[in-house]
Amino acid sequence: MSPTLRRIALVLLLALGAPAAWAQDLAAPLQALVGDDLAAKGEAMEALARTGDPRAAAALQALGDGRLFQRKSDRKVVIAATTRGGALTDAATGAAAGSATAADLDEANLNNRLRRQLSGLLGSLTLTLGDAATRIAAAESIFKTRDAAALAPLTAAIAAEKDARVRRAMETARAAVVLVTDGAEAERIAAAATVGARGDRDALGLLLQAANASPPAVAAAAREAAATIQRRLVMLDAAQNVSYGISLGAVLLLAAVGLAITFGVMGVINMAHGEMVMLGAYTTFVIQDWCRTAAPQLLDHSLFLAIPLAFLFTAAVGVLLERSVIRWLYGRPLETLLATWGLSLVIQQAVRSVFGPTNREVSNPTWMSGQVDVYGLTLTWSRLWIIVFAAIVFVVLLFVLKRTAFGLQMRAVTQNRAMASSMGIRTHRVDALTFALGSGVAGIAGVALSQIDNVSPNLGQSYIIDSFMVVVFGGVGNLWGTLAGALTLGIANKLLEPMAGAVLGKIAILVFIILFIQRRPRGLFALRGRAVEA
Amino acid sequence: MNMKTASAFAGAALAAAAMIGPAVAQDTIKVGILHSLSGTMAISETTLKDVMLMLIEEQNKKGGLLGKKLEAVVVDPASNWPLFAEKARELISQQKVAAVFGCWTSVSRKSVLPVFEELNSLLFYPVQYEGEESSRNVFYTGAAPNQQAIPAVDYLASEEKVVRWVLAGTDYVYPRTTNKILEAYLKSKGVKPEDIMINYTPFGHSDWQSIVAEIKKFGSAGKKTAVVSTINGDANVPFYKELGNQGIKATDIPVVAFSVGEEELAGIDTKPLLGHLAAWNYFMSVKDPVNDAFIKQWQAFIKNPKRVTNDPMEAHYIGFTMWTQAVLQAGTTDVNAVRQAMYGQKAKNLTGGISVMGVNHHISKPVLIGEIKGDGQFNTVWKTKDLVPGAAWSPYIPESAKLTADWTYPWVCGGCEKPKYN
Amino acid sequence: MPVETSAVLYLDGVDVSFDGFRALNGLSLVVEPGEMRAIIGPNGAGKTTMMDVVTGRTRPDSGTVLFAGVHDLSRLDEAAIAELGIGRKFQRPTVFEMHTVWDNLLLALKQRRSVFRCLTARTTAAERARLDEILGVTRLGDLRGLPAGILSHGQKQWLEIGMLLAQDPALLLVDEPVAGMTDSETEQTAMLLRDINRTRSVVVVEHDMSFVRALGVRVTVLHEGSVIAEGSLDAVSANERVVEVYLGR
Amino acid sequence: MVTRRLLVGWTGIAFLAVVVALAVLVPALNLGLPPSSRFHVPTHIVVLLGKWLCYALLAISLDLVWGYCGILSLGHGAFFALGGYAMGMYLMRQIGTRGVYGNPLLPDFMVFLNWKELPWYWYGFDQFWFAALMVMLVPGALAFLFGWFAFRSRVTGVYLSIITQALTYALLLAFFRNDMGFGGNNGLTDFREILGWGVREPGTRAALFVATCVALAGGFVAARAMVVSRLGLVLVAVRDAESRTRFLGWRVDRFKVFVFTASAVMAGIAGALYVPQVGIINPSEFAPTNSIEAVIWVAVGGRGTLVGAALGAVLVNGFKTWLTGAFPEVWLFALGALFVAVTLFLPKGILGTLGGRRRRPVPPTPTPAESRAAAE
Repeated sequence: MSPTLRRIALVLLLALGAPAAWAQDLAAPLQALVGDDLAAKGEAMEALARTGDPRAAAALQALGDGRLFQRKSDRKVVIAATTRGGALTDAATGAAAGSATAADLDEANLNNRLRRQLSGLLGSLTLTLGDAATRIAAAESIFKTRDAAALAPLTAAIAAEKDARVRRAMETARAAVVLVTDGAEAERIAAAATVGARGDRDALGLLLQAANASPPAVAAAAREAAATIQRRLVMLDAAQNVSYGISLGAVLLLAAVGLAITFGVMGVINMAHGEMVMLGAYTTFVIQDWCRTAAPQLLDHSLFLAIPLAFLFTAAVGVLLERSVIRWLYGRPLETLLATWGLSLVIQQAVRSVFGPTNREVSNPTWMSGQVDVYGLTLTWSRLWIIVFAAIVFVVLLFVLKRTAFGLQMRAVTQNRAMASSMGIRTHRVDALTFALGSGVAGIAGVALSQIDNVSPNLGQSYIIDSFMVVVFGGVGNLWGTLAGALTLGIANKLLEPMAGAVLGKIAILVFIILFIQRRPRGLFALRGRAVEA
Repeated sequence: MNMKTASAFAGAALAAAAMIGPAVAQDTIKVGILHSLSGTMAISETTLKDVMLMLIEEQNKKGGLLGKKLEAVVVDPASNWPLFAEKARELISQQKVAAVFGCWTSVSRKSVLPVFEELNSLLFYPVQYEGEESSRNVFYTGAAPNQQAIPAVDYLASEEKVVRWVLAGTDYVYPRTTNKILEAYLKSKGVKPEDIMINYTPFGHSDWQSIVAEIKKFGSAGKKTAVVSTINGDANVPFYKELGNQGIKATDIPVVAFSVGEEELAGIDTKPLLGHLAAWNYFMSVKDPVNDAFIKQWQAFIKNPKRVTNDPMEAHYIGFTMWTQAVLQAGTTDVNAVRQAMYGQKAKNLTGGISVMGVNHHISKPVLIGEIKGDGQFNTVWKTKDLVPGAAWSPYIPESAKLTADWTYPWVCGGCEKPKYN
Repeated sequence: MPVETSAVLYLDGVDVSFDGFRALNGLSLVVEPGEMRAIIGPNGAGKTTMMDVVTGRTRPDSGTVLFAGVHDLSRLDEAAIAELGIGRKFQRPTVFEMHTVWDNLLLALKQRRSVFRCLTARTTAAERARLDEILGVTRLGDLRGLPAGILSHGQKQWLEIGMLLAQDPALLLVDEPVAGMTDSETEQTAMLLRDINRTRSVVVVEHDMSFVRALGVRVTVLHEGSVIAEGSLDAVSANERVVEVYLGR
Repeated sequence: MVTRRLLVGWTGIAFLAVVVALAVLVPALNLGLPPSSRFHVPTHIVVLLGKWLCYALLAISLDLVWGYCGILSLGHGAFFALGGYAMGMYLMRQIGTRGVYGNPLLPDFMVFLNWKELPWYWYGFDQFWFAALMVMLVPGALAFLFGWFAFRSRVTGVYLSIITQALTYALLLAFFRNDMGFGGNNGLTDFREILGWGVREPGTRAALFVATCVALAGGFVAARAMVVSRLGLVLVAVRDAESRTRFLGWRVDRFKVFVFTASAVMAGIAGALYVPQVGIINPSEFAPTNSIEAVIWVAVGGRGTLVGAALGAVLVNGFKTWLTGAFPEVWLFALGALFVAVTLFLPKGILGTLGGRRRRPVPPTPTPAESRAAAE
């Protein structure tokens, strides 16, 4: 494969210099791209790359992105605006070709081998084409494939490159190729340093590879560079684990904060809390489903629609439960446990009947996909947004409870019902609204959890125990306690996990909670005073 | 009051038992369906119940069996293992079913096994499992480890040049056994112990950040790395979501899964998972006229043109076909006669081959390896030339290597070192 | 902190604070054997907290709390303190509502309170006699078989006093014993307390000045967790500071 | 004399009569009559009843701590399961060389997970007496330890309930681990013999059923003896006014530890009888939902009545058995609705409501007048 590629690269270089003088018929190789024969597909990819035609480059790019389709109606090969369809371009002519949704299109498939081949082809092809981001991506893909054939175009591209960031990426990529290619030792040793400067796991992998299979001098340089990265990574690891812990803490906080209201403030041992979370997740599913068919352009922003609707829906369910069942049980917390347990069974089975028992698909919007590197820390966007979202929910809730008239009434009712009633507060209304608030918050937690977990009737069950642990650990009736509890348990869990494994880590956390409650029988943030003990 | 109490208790104890009134009608042949319709396993098992209802309906349209209509008896063991045993007993001794199609998890099978052996009835078990078992009363229509795990590893080693392996699984017997077999197999192929990482997580594990990061770390040692996943159903969605989010692409570190099929993928946005693999004996995307007809029939039956089919459904399809043929051949639903007729029974599978029931109660199946496509389907990238017979006992586990499962004369045994002759 | 004291109850420099709120502030109090002491003070003066400290419900942050000169109450829990011979009657009558009057008294009766003795315990003739006696004193004899939950408020107060007697304590702490009682009941209660005082020391916390006057004992006035005056009721009534505290500034 | 209490009471006598009748009639009708007879009790009914009666014993043990002492344990299933595991270990060792790998010492799951030798905590379980001791000792010791910590620290109310749940959840996770040496998710199964008799023989089943009846009756009498003794007075006092009880000089923590431990032992025995009849013990018995369900049986039957708890266990499980067979698709609706309905309309449970005329040690809901008095 290497000699071929080298030839292609050469051709490409030539082709890139001159305008596409030879207008070739792209139709045949394009048809092969959407066919079933994998071997033919590989050849067609190379043939297209050989043409150096910008249209071919566009088609290959689209193939890599999953935007290359065959229209079912007329078998025409088209490039769509997104992976789900949208505006179409005729791949052969570059002309606009209307628009379509995924249902009318057959996607061009790839397997891993072809995908790798394609990224190599694209890397060389787009090194000098496209904007800075594309060029960096091209350099990145060469860094990954480390194809010796890419060396020449890369060197040429570096010479022509003006953007410093792009050039750095290209130089690193070039160093990567040099490092693993037989050549002058000095050059390879320098390359090891360049790769080492990149400092991440990919660089480490490459260096270790070089350290295993190189002349001793090069290997030593690679090992040294690798050791530097490793030292850095050890420190990063701890920070990384803390960041995972915060993210898990945010999830726990979201799941538990609604319970902190229904259980913590109202004293209802709400076993149906998890089902409220689940209903919120299903609301997200319904809205995305609706978006997919009715308003595909909204799909990426459907979460913004889902959050208020999930809140309203689960709050409404909460009011329904409160008015029909729970209001008869105030002051009998243990009986609320039984009744809400029954309710949770009913809700679960109802969802199972309506939506079926299987997982439903809730997709991540593009702005929640992927990851971001912050000083070597890898943070995924979905987790980051969930942390932000949890923080917002918490602050808003705190505001509602502490600063609004409703919050005041709520606290008045929970502290002294008779007194509140005699002061003209409509306690029943406040009860219903409080429960609605707790349920609604659970619902929006469901929206967030739908992004990282199964949307199935069992969703709620997997969070209910953890939620209770968080609320109790933090101290019942105290939102700050819930926050502290969620973060403590999240971080502790993630710090223990690499040491003890997921299961033992979790057991250790549970034992810790049991022991902690012995020390502080009313949780982390308990009020010490006469009233509490009575 | 005292009398009330006494009668209440007596009533509860005796009458409640009698509530499950004895079955009488004998003009039908009853088929038991023992799949969880509620609880954690409902997510996977409900579909199998529906498939069985469809197959039975279909058979009845063809005139039933032995001149009688088939009658499906559905119960809900509710993902509760002792309840599985109770319901199995109820199906066999009260409903007098001719055979039972059911179970998903190993533990549910283990829980009903003594009941089936005691009451001598037949269970058709449709899920890939850890092997190391061959009961006279169970027909295993799912894959044994040699029909799934080993071919998948071979494929990765030869096609993707993988030399470093992560064996990640849920902590229960199927992943444990599979990984044990794979570890022995990989070592026999010269893989060094430090190139194998084994990781177990609890059921329903939902926070995969650390483990995916660890896999990433393990994969950045400069050698081509792959993940062999025996992660169980529910935990897969968050696992794959985390993989996608942390940017692990199939071109870097491919993941081959044994428990992820079309049903599981239907709950995920598969775009970030392009190219990750699964090894099964059936893919919905296989182009075959029998399969096309099956899919059409299924989607019509379930009244949802988007519903997918998967491997355990095919296993039930094959198992049910074989059972009906065996009943016809034996001319009776008598368990012993049907069992004898089952051996060597052939049935068309949905991927264009003909599966055969072995004397060890396992069937022969093709092994398919597929890459995940953007639409939640699999793209078959590799397939065994012939069907692979299922092996009850793995040669890679020393204790089981010496055991033979053969329920015909002279062996007559599910796991013996010497024939038993009776 | 060895302290030589003949006092049955000795508090010195006791501080208690709850989340920054100082409930007791250097409180010192001495009750001699056989004495009856009335403690008065406005709401929040620390009367109940003082009782909590003595009976082991609340641990003091600092200070000395001694019983009979030898037992450091700040180190003992409620049960141990009760076993030493300090009985407490709550402001709100707390009896075991589901138990009969008899069983309430039986539970209070001085006895070996170990788990295994309770499993096999039978009511002895002596115990029965003692309970009958208390039933007589508290005039609950006819109600012995009724669940305590259905007693009237005053009857519950008496039952609780009866339970105190059954405990046979050396020191009684009585918190507002006549709240909610009729005048005649109040009078009877005063008589009963004086009667009890013959053999035991008593500390009474009370709002009702006429009742305190009826008791005719030494009075301690608490305010913001400290003692501001001590002496006969007339003397403390004349105290400027007390007047100021009661009437507000 | 006012404090005179009957050891069992009329309800209890009725209950014991039923249990004795079951112990005699069920095996007799099962073994003595041919299957064709109208009065024949089929084996699966024997097994089913045996299972329910084990649950009934668990319910009684739970009622003892919850109904009489106010300790709502959401982790009682853990003691039940531990007793079950102790029995399961004995049954595993009895398999001997009849396992699939024929290892005389190691159970099958250990063989194929490459265990080379029996872990120390499996020693002794080949002896029935040892296993029987462990059935009581292990749950008892755990309860004692847990109670000693929790009750001394005065963990009460929902805090206690939640940490009992944490306890059973931690055990669930621990027993799921294959490395623990308890068979992981599959648990212990494939039993052959108990005391030399085949566990699948009708005679053994009948004997196990009788043993269950005896244990249930014994457990009931023991629990009853506790609640009518002076200890029972203290327990109810603790339930209704814990701190008042302390001010009388009772060491509340010791009483709680005692009753919690006794109850755990009883639950362990129930679990031990359950395992050979059901044929499997695995970690799902530790699931918090199981413990919550047990609480629901007690609530349905009537807490603080003992007999009611047993009745609730049998009724709810009977209901469940019937529904999962008759209405497999919708039975959860019915079960859920039952729980809601019982809490709303029968807050004292079935027996508590039936026996409403008599004094029950269940705190009455305060009347408005009382609440007002309390608020003042």
